Amino acid sequence: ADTIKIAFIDPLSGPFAATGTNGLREFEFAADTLVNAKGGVLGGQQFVIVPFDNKISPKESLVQLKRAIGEGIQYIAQGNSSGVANALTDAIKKHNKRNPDKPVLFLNYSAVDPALTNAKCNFWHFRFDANADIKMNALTDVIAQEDGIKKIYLIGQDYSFGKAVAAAAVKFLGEKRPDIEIVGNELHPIGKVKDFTPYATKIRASGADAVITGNWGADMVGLGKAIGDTGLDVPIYTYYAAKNGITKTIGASGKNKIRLVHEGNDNPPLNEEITAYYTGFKAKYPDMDITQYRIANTVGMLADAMEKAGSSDPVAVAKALEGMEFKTLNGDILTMRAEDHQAIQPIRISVHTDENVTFDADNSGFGLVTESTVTAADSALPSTCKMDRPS
Amino acid sequence: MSEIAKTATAENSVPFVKRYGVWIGFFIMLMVMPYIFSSNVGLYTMNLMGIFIIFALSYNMLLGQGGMLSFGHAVYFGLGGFMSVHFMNYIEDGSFIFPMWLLPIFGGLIGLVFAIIIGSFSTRKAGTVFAMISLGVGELMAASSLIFVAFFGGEEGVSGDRTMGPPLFGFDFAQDVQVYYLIAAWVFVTVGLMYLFSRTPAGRMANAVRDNAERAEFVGYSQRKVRFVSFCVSGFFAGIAGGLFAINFEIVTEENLNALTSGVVLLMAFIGGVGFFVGPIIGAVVFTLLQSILSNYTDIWQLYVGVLFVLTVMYAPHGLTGIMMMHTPAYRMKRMGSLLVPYLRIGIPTISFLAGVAGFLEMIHHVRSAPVDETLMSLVGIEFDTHSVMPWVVIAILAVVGGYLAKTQVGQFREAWETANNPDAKSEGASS
Amino acid sequence: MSAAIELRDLRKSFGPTEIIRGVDLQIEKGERHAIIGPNGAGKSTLFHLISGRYNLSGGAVHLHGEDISNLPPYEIYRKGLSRSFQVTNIFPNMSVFENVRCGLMWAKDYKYSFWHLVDREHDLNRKTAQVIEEIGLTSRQHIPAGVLTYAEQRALEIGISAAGGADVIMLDEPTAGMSHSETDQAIELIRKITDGKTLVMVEHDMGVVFDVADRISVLVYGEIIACDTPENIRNSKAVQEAYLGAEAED
Amino acid sequence: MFELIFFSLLNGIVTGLLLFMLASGLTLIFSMMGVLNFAHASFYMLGAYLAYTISIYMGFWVGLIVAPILVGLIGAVVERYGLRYVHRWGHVAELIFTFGLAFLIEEVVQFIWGKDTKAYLEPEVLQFPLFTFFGQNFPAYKAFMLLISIAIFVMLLLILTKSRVGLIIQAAIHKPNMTAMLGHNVPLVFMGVFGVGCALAGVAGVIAGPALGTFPGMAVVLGSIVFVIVVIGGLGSLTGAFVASLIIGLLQTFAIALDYSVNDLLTALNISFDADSALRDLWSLSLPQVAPILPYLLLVLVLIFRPTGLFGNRET
Amino acid sequence: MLEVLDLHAFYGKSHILQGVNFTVGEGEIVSLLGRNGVGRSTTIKSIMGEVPPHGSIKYKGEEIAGLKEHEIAHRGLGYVPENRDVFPGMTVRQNLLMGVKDMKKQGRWAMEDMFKMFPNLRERADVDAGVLSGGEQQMLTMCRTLMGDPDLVMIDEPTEGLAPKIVAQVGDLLAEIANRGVSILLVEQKLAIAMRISHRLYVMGHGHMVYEGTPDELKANDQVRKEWLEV
Ligand SMILES: Nc1ncnc2c1ncn2[C@@H]1O[C@H](COP(=O)(O)OP(=O)(O)OP(=O)(O)O)[C@@H](O)[C@H]1O
Ligand SMILES: Nc1ncnc2c1ncn2[C@@H]1O[C@H](COP(=O)(O)OP(=O)(O)OP(=O)(O)O)[C@@H](O)[C@H]1O
Ligand SMILES: CC(C)C[C@H](N)C(=O)O
Ligand SMILES: [Mg+2]
Ligand SMILES: [Mg+2]
Repeated sequence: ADTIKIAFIDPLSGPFAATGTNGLREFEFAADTLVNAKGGVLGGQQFVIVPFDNKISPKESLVQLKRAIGEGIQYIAQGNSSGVANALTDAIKKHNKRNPDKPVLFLNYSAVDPALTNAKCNFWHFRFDANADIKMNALTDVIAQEDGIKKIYLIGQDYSFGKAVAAAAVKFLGEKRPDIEIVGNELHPIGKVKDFTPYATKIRASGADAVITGNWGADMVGLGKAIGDTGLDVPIYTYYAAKNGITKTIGASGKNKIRLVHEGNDNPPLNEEITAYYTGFKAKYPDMDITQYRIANTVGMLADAMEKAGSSDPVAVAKALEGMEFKTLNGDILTMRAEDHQAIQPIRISVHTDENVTFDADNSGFGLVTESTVTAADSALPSTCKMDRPS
Repeated sequence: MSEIAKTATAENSVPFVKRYGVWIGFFIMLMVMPYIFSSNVGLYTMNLMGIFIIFALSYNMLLGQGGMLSFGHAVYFGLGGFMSVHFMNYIEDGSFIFPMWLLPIFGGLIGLVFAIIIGSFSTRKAGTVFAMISLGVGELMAASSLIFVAFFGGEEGVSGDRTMGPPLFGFDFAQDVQVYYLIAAWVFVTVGLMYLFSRTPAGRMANAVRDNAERAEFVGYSQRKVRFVSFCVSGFFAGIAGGLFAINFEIVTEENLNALTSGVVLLMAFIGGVGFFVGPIIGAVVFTLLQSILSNYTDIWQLYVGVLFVLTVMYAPHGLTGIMMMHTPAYRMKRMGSLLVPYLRIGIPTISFLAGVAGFLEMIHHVRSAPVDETLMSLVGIEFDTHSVMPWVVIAILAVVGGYLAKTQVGQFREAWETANNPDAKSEGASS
Repeated sequence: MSAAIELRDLRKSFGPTEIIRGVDLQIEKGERHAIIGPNGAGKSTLFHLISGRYNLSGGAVHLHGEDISNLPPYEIYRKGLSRSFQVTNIFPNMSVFENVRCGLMWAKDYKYSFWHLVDREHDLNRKTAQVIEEIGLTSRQHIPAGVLTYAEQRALEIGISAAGGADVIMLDEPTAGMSHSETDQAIELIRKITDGKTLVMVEHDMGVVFDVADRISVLVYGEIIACDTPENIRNSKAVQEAYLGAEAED
Repeated sequence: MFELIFFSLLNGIVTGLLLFMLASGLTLIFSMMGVLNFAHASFYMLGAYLAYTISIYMGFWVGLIVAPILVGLIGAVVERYGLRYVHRWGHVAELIFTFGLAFLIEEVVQFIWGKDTKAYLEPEVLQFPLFTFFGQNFPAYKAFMLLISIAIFVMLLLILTKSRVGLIIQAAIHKPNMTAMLGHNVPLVFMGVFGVGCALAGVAGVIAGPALGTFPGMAVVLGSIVFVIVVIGGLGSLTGAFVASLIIGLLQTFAIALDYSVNDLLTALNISFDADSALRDLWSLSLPQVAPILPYLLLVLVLIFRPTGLFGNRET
Repeated sequence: MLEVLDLHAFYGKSHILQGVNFTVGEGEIVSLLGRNGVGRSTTIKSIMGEVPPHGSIKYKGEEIAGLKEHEIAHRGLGYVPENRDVFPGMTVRQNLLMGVKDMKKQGRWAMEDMFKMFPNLRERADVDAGVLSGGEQQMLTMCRTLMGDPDLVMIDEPTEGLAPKIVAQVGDLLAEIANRGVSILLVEQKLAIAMRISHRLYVMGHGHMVYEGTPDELKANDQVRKEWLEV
């Protein structure tokens, strides 16, 4: 039978290569185990993931997009960096307008700039991760209960996602804990800082008793390490401070200090199915972890949508995805909200620790243990999206 | 198009076709290319080539013709791009009515303006001082582009829509082919202009200043002014290339003016051959091909590209054009035929050697990065198990035997080469 | 009428050492003037000062009555003074033809033009060919200058300097390192090319000096100790002692 | 505030000295051989990775000694079988060669070690805060970095001023034949200098690896800053490189530490501006934001006003 | 001391030396005369290994053809090139130091000797050699080679571009060199000097020797002088 190709456009080289490569492996694994091994979709068509290296540059992504389209691919998966996603969603919108006979669909599995499902939303873009606002909402719920926190320092990468995190933090903290003083709100260049010590010194000197950061990749490794070195002993609330070498680097110095908001759940495992999935991946890639649980949802939901639409035509599939409900491996129910194409799902806050860890990260003994969960319904936030749909 | 050959044609008795033949051929080639490579990838690659051809040629005005080693040429390219994309957006807003196809002019102009500003102090000296100022200015601009979000759009850059201008002969530039013709037209015109520039007094003196700046001052030319003129013209053309980039990709980002882009253009010009007018054109073509095609076939293509660069610098100091030009004496003496067999004798084992090495690398890479239980891999359509001995043996034989045979052939090849190029050798060289 | 070149109390120091110590000299229009002196006397330095390669430490240089002190070399060239170098100074990677043409371009008023095509400027090319003919390099005109033999390079050096038709031509040791027959040719060339112009030259080859010069200045330790006709210089005791030494009879 | 200044000063010095370790090797190579070694930072990266692998089996200290030697040997091999060959095609060719080499090394490193960050850690004995001041720790490892850099500076200074190597190389760059005919083994000297230069980069890598992270981008992140230092300091001047390293180190730390912005200045001067104007980015510019461009600004200014660099005495 | 047998050398394809034979004895001054371009400089260069030699070159009984330049220099052969190859960016003193091969050994010549012979150099000792006058550079080149304490120096046209008075000085220097037991192989244009100081002379034609004799013999031989030298 035929194959359905999905272009994976993400950094496979450069400072964020590790994140991208891991994502690629997870995509391949998800496609193989969740779709292909079960006989494919639409009567036996197999999913094939075709990697394209974008070096995390928006420009290079468009170059790769052109190539992917040139190869006849109609599904584009991307996640690393909202900067790239913003460029891609624009370009895909333009492409579909100019080539209505050969549209492509954008499966955003990780770029969480809220704008993508608000001001910039369009029919061709679907986001399977919770956006930065949703996550910050959950995170600040936790922070709000910590009475000891009086001063908070915000630090992030200088691009749309970093800015979104900062803005969300200011907004939600202002609503939930107006007494907390934001003693620093800093953005640093993404992927270019060689030494985070000056930042750590500054955080330390500001007297902050908690830090919030959306940093990821090498920028999280560096920040985590520098904060550890100064001996700063305060809780750090993060989006992506785990795996890809980060957990290993932070090690014991971050125990019970680092909290992370995500849509997935590592420990304790919730059921057999997810355990098998994790174990299967680990067996195949002993040096890697499931870093982005949503990838499984993306692949699974795409397959379901195709079955539902009875075709692999992107327009039909997109229409099928709108409003679709999907049961994830964790047993959660995920809904693709039709109005803005934002997946609504439970959000969890986990802590970095080495106790009660079944699935550790970086083979370090440390891992994420879930402390609290926000239900899908509670996590949903309103959207300002006004979407044009093809007739 | 080497210099010396050119002065020889100074007389105007040369027949029309001979004189303009190259240009006519170039024109025809530009016209028919999209019919030969009509796929999306083909068009995409050719568009990129066109942009890089202009960019690399403008760079060579500095390095090859003026002896100025710049590490910051992307500044003019990038600024040209940003300017053009802004104008593209003005056109889209309707606040400005202008044909899209002339947009690169704005790119050129801003390139020119910045070249005038920066050149006014950087061209005072050549050599390391110039190189380092260009590096500094380049990094400065790149870093500033992340800070001044209003103009540069920060990390995400600025995007636009090229289809919003008044159409030209029914071209609205929605399709890549139309953009191809736009780029081709610009390539034709700018390549012509840049070639002509090298034949003007300012262009000739740029050469002279490169060769011996002090002496130029004693025949009436201020070295600084000579460099400045080249620098400005070069900035202008780089800006045009940037404008075309903006039209083609509809996005311009910090990368367009950062050190990497500056490095790439340096590499293209050098690999092609800075000593020849056509060098950078060839460099741009080869580089683009490598970048867009090699990456289709292998994960570790960058490793190969790296090896290729290093080898080119080591063994072809005058670039690919230099290698081609090395054959002119033999060609003139009609002895190319006598080189065929020696080339085959050394070429086949060499290819086997390279195939062996590449195969080895690919297999190692596969073993290391593929999932644990996946031992099957396929190379050039052949599928095999990397955990069995056979493939490794095959690869080793290819590499070792090929390498050994190639080595034994070096002597005969050198000899054949000497005879083919030696004007005194009688025709016995041809028959052997 | 003012002199072609007039030096007034010219001085040059490098750090604490004064190399040129107050040189006064007048060279008339149309004169062939030679400067001789021991090694390190400052002859080349004097050339550099006049032609703008070095800045003056004191005094003034006048060209046809106009003060040209401390002007950059190209300005001085444009006012009609051209020079050659003791150490060959040509454009090594350009063809002989291009070398000479570069020497002509400014004089022919092309300046920094980027709207003329040199190959189309027949007048320019004809004049270039003519100069090359004069320096006897016609058969070598398409060869890169760097691969010429030493003597050919020296001839080219003179050719570039003289091509623009400057009224004052200064040659620094034009025949150094040449054999006798080459020297003879060089003298011939110098004669031809500087016909009707002012010539200033530095030479160690006394044969050449006495052959060509109308007047000779003797520079010793940065000072001119004599300036006279060849006859008188040859017979001057002071000059013999300071410069010609024991081998004067040779 | 005092805490901030105190620690920024320390951090600045540590960063500066680390940069110096890299710059010293580059000065050696750049000013002596005239080679703009774009691969210098790549040798630094190699140092870190090699030391990481060695440290797994034999511990940090063995790595500290062995890795730089290995890097130096690799450097010597590169000189012997690559650079020496390219040398005759001129400086631009050499530069492109090192350019390609930088690219190649990065690829090879990824090929061998993969793309993720390596857990290359400080040795146990140095994993303690040397002192705590205002509750902020100063890690002992940083003090160790400080010591090593200063030791290298002193050693190099001695070697360069007390030996003729510098002279010989300088002579050999322009006139290799003549130098050889005076009895100096030019190729050996070149190979040695390049090797030592690379070894110095290796040392920097070994030491910086645990502090700044060992990942494939570690060379790129340093980028051209090392060139900036060498040029600002003045070609051929070790002292210049030292001073320039410190300046750049301090400049960058303090720029990040001090949160002043144009806006503050304007407010202080009682000037207000339109928040929507195209120049709004200019008005809101803050010191931490411009921190990355300061070294380059300094470079351009220095070159305009003093083309020889701060301590240099020659231009090329 | 130096024995050259059937020496051939090539520039690319042109066969410049076509079988050169000659010897230089212990303490001897030997001159190599000939017209421009006959290959005298090339002879010296191929002895030094700068131009690849084909044939046999024995120095102190040992074959040196094919050795590296610096190895040849270390065996005690000194070379003064014709084109004033000073190191322009280095001071006069540094240039002289560059000549020294072994800092620990005290040879025949000290820096002081050089300065005594050429006071010009002393005066300019700390100036960059590149700015020296042509003549001064010539002196420097010669002194630099002597600093290496060679047993045989090969000097290529030492008087080129020198004022007549200095030429005489150079003549004296050559005599002094010979005095200290160093052999000299001299390439000269100026017949006068060569005639005055040489023990033996060779005249070179195109790529090989055409005449060998003492200065007096050459003086007497008008035919050779006419045919092979320019008078
Ligand atoms: N830039 C400089 N710095 C220091 N000293 C200099 C400089 N230029 C020249 N000199 C010195 O000035 C003196 C005169 O040099 P100049 O080249 O003028 O001599 P010259 O008369 O041309 O000698 P020659 O006949 O040997 O060429 C020399 O002693 C030289 O060392
Ligand atoms: N680098 C070179 N490449 C090609 N030919 C050369 C080179 N050097 C010298 N020649 C040629 O070799 C021949 C001998 O040169 P050589 O320098 O030995 O002559 P010479 O006897 O020393 O003359 P001169 O008086 O000019 O110094 C000449 O014809 C010269 O043109
Ligand atoms: C992969 C993720 C870390 C990307 C990030 N959430 C972004 O939106 O840019
Ligand atoms: Mg002189
Ligand atoms: Mg000679």
